[in-house]
Amino acid sequence: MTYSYYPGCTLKTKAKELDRYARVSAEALGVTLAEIEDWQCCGAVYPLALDEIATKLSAVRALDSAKKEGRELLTLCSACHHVIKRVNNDMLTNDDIRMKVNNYLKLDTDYVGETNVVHYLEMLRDAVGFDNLKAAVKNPLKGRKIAAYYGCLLLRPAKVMQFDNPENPTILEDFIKAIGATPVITGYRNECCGGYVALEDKAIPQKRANMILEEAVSKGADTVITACPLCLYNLETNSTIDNKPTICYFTELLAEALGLK
Amino acid sequence: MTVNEKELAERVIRISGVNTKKCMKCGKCSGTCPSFEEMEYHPHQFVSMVEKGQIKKLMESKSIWTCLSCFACIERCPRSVEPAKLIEAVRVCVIRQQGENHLKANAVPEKLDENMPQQAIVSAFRKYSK
Amino acid sequence: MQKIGVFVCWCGSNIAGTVDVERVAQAVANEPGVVISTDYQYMCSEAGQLKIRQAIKEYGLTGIVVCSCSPRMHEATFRKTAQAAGLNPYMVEIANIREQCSWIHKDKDEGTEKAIILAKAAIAKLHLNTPLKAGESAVTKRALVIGGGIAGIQTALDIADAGYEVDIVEKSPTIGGKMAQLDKTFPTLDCAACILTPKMVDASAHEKINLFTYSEVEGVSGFVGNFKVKIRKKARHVKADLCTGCGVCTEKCPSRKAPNEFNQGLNKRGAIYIPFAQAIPNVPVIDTEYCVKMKTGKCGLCATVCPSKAIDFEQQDEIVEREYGAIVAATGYKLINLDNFEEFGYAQNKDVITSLELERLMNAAGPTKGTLLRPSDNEHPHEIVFIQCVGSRDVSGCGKPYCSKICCMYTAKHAMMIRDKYPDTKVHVFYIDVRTPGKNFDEFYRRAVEEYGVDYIKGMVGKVVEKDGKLLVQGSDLIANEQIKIEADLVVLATAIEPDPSVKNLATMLTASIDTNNFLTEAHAKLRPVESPTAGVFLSGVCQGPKDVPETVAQASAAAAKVIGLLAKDKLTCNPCVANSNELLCNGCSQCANVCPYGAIEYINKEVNDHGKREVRRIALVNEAVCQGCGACTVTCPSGAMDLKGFTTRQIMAEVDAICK
Amino acid sequence: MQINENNKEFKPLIVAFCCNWCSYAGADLAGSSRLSYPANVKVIRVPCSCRVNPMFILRAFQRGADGVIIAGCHPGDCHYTSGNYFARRRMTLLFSMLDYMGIEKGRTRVEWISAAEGAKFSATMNEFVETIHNLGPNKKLEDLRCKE
Amino acid sequence: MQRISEEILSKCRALLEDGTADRVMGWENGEFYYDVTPAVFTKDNLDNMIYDDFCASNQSKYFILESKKEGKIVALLKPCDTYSFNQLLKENRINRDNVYVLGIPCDGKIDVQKAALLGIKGITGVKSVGDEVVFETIYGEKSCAKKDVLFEKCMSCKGKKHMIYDALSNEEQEPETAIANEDFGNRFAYIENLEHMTPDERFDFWRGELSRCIRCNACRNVCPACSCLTCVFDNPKSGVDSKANTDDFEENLFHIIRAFHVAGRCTDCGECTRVCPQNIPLHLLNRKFIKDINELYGEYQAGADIELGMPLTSYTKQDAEPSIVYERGGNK
Repeated sequence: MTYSYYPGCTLKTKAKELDRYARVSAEALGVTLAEIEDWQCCGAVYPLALDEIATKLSAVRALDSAKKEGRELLTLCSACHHVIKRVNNDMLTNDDIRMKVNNYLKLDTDYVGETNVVHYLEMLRDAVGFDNLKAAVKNPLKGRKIAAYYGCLLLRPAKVMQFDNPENPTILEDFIKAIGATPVITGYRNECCGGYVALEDKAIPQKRANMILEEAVSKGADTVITACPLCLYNLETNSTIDNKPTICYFTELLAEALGLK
Repeated sequence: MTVNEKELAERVIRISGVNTKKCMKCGKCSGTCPSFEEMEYHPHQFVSMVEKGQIKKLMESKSIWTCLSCFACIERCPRSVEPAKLIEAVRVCVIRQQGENHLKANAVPEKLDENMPQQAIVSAFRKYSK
Repeated sequence: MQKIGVFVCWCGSNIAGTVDVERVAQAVANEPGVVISTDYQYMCSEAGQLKIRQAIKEYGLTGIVVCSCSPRMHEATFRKTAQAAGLNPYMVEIANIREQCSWIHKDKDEGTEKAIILAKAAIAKLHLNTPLKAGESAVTKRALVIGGGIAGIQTALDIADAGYEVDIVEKSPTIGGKMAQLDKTFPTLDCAACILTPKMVDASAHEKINLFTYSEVEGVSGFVGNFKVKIRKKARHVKADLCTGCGVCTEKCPSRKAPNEFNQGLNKRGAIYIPFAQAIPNVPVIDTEYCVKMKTGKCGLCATVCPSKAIDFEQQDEIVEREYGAIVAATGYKLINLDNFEEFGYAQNKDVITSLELERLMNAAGPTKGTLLRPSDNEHPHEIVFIQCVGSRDVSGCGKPYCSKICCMYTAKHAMMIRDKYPDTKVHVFYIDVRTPGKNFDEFYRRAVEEYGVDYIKGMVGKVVEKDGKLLVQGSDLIANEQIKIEADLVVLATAIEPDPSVKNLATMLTASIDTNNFLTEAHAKLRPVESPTAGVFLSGVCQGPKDVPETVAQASAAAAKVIGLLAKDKLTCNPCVANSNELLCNGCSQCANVCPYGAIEYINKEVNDHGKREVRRIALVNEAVCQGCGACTVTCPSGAMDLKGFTTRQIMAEVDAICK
Repeated sequence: MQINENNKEFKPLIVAFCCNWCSYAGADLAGSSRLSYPANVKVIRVPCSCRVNPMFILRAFQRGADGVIIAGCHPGDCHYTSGNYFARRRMTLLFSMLDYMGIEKGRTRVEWISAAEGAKFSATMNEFVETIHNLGPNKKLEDLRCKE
Repeated sequence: MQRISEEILSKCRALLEDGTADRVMGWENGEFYYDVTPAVFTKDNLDNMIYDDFCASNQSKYFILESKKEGKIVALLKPCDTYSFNQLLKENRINRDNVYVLGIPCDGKIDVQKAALLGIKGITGVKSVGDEVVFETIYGEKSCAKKDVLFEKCMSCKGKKHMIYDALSNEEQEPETAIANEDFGNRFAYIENLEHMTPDERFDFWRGELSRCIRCNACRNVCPACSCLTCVFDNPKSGVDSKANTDDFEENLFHIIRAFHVAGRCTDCGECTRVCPQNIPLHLLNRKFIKDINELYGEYQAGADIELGMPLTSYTKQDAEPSIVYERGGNK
């Protein structure tokens, strides 16, 4: 199994662990991640305004690059996944955007949404299979009580993201079970952490992060996992509660369970 | 509504692609919004104010900078009105004005801390400036 | 050559305003075959009709053309007029010079010209008309009611009381339907069981009513007056004729794993069970999915304890074929699946329940014996939040676009009853609109607010989260322009209703149409609301659209009246505008049978006399009682053997020719 | 085809085959709602769109029609459950054949118009007349003997 | 020169002798060597039967009447004929009980007109040798590449497998599946060319072709799908009867309606074009419908089976709207 891989800028800097452990784990699971060449930053937010074209171009370049390789495009960072998946959907369904983007990019052949965008977790669930993952685990994380924090970007809008039930997702919980730990289900696992507002006003993410972590702790979680560097940052740096649980990327635990850490 | 505001309202509708007439005023968006308390005008008000053409008030409101773009109101809206798209459109109308970038580049360094990921900076730039 | 009379109607100024009626009458007066052409103010009036009748007699007319309003409006009227004067009613043609001419054109010259052409087209067609005689078919004096809820029961009782036999086919082991599960009914708060169970008993005791419970319709053929229906009687594994309904088997059954459907799965039942105490018939059924004996071969305790040896593990499904003159669909509804509304946490929290579950939790025969206890810990809830419109009025694709109609009223009922029984309990209702059109309905809702102090909040809930054993409900209060959070013990979702899924298959079998929401379509939204467009098929209850109990009963009786009207006839007159195969031209290729939606065409081997040459040929034969006259066969037939009476190929081409002249 | 002698204006002749249950009723509704469309549209009532034989369409062109439109119930709503589905296939193939033989594509059309769509009926007819007007008179399928 | 293989002849003889059948439908020599003609044989005249590269006609249609007669007839069917035969069975036109189908091989049939264009005239014998064909003529032996003298219909052969048979004259030769020849895939190429023309060019093309039609009805009479007892064009009560084309419109009408009547039933046997004395490529009309059906409703080969529904008597709820014609193919 080989995927075209789009790491994204945060994974090259602040979120190296997210990337590193994803790569070694994939290798151990027989999945090849071929990083696409010359990728550019996805823009980190999906431009909701219908007349934004320029901000969608880099995502289309990445998508087209995977199309040329004839492979699915694998993402890891929630923001990158969100942006690329939604831009791809625009290219598939919105005639106006498709025309303008192609007019601008002047690719050899028009890009019309052919590439399938897959998140690392979807790859684990659908291609590897959680049962196979469980069988590959060398170091089951027995006794660990882990709360999954999904955030917003992977789940919503569900019609486009098609990731999981947006209000009652199970993919991370199934992942937690597969690596031998016990999932702790929290009500705020799909509530926003405060997002990019952190740059403007730390008070909002602080309130949100505390609320999310307090619930996880109250339900007995010792660890909170996420797939998003911004979520991790807000939960870790901007929360102020005392008995903070361990907060890490899901790939770190994956690598740990596979005996690669 | 002045002519200028009417144009603005049309622009907001066009940029957002939202049909405000589909709103049945159930208030689920405002029941959902995680940033409700930080907002002067709440998501359901955005819909009715755009409908009424009161764009300037919205443009001047701090509400547009506190929307987290979490898409919860988009996800849960039973009428596919999706207020976050309106908030984004109003925000776009503001930052596309000359000299109205909400976030100025030279103001960034002081806001940074050592753990802040690129993603936060890039997305904030995208949200706050043109 | 036909002798044709042309009658141009003014329709007051409706036609005469933009069409020079006199000029129309003059213009066609010299068309071939036209012996009289005249105009009059209101042709459909008694005086106008008299004019026509007199002309028919005076001029010995063989056909008439009426230039008037749409044939959909008065074709039947003028056919009767013609018939009264001794003319075959199918020798009447209408030129639609009102809806399709005078009302849409402003220029009088243009309108008049067009009216003349339309009149000429009608004349050209009429030249090729032949007198048609409607066929007749017998009526089987028995009705089938599919679904044994309150709608089906009421329809069956009314038909049976009129003296006709009725069969009820019900797919579950007992009749009673959803109403049997309800605790009280609005707006009078009668106990549902108290008013329903006597009707159930009446139905089972009625000599004209035959119950097929635990049975399903498998196939329908035939046509109005003459349906043939296959019914599958599923194996109960209990011999109904021997069983006394003592219930020993249900008590002794060691399996207690099956969710109790009657209690919405809030508790468990045995593998052999009677759905509820007043079930009819009072005969248990074995749930083979849970029965230890059926699965492993070991157990058989029920057979051992049965005093009348009624248990039969070998029993097989049985297929019966019955004939009916009319069929009533009364298949009812179910609640929608709530997977798309997990922001309310139905799957994640036991104490988030549907309204139907609340009915069971408040019912004396329910799992809590009528004491309101919350499912998670059997504690009294002290603060309850109701959320209205869950899945209704939703066009996002997650729910249903329509209003489920019953939720506002039952939520008011629930809120009122809880406040009445447990005055210490706080009750909040989140609503978008409160819809109470109905006799004493708004008064009822206002009583809930004013007398019982139910807290109605104009707004919607965004999220429900479990927190320290409570449910944190976050919603909006639009009047206060606030976001509010309520720590509730119980959350009740007024869940949208949808047609029972069995209706889709049934609609196909009945060739009855369903709308985009799978509700059965009525023949006319206003004027024929209890008939399906398929002749002989009628609609009763929620299968046609959301409705409450009184409305359902009203519609059920209306459907019964329609059925009685049909069964009262000894013969049905068929539409004579049906397909007809020319046996000398028919190749016998069966293509027409392949496109016939009614199976009206059969093939026979028949000796034909083709210009003196006698031979046996395979030819198409149209069953005129079954054919509905669509004409699909006529175009499929390459040889032109198949034609449609009243709309023959030559008639239509004559119209084309006249219009294009 | 009618050529007005005074201004030589081309007034296309349109034959509309309308199914009795939906489109004919839709045409009636257009009338009772006073939604006008040009008088050169003439409606022929047929029980179902599936009654329309390709022969009728060719006949209309032969006798001087400039455009032919077939209107029926929306797919799924046929009064006879499946008639319009057969009509849809037949007309698709016939139109494709006419196109293949070089007849202008716009001269034939199928529309699904329900009994409730009076506005759609009127709008469709206005649009169709406009299309045919732009195409000009039917020359390719005419039969000169039938011309005045 | 032996004009029929021993296998076919002996099989037929055996069938007649053991009483399985009492007649054989085959070919006999006509006025000229290449001028073969369909004929019915009995035990007595079976020796007159021939079958060689000139026996091109699709005889399926004859069995509509032949199968209604007493006794059983042996049908000699080439692979492509079996499609037509099957289609007629599907339409209940042939009494299967009265026909014994003997599948006979075919390597493509020779169009004597094409041979004449190559200067090969006065033919007195023919023999295929691999890709070559050798003619004996009164001017001596001449040879050419077989593909240069094949009928149009053989250029796009559907394959050498028989769709239906009671026995085969040569079982070893019978392929497992119907493998169409290379050109079969290209059979729509000419139609695509036409589609890419402007409407006016297409119109002119068809006027050029159809204006030559003399309404001899050869196409209709040979067509196995066009087998109505009475054709609408012959029936005075149909309202469209006409014995001769009196103008352009009627030339078009006849061929459009004929193509439409056989749409979904035409097996693309190509007989219409083969028999047209005016050399009108009539198969381009029928094949256009086949192309449209394949593209819009899924690949369909009439006569490949006797169970499946036919394209014009079936539908799916998702079928394309007629407006698709405005969007696809053709010059806009």
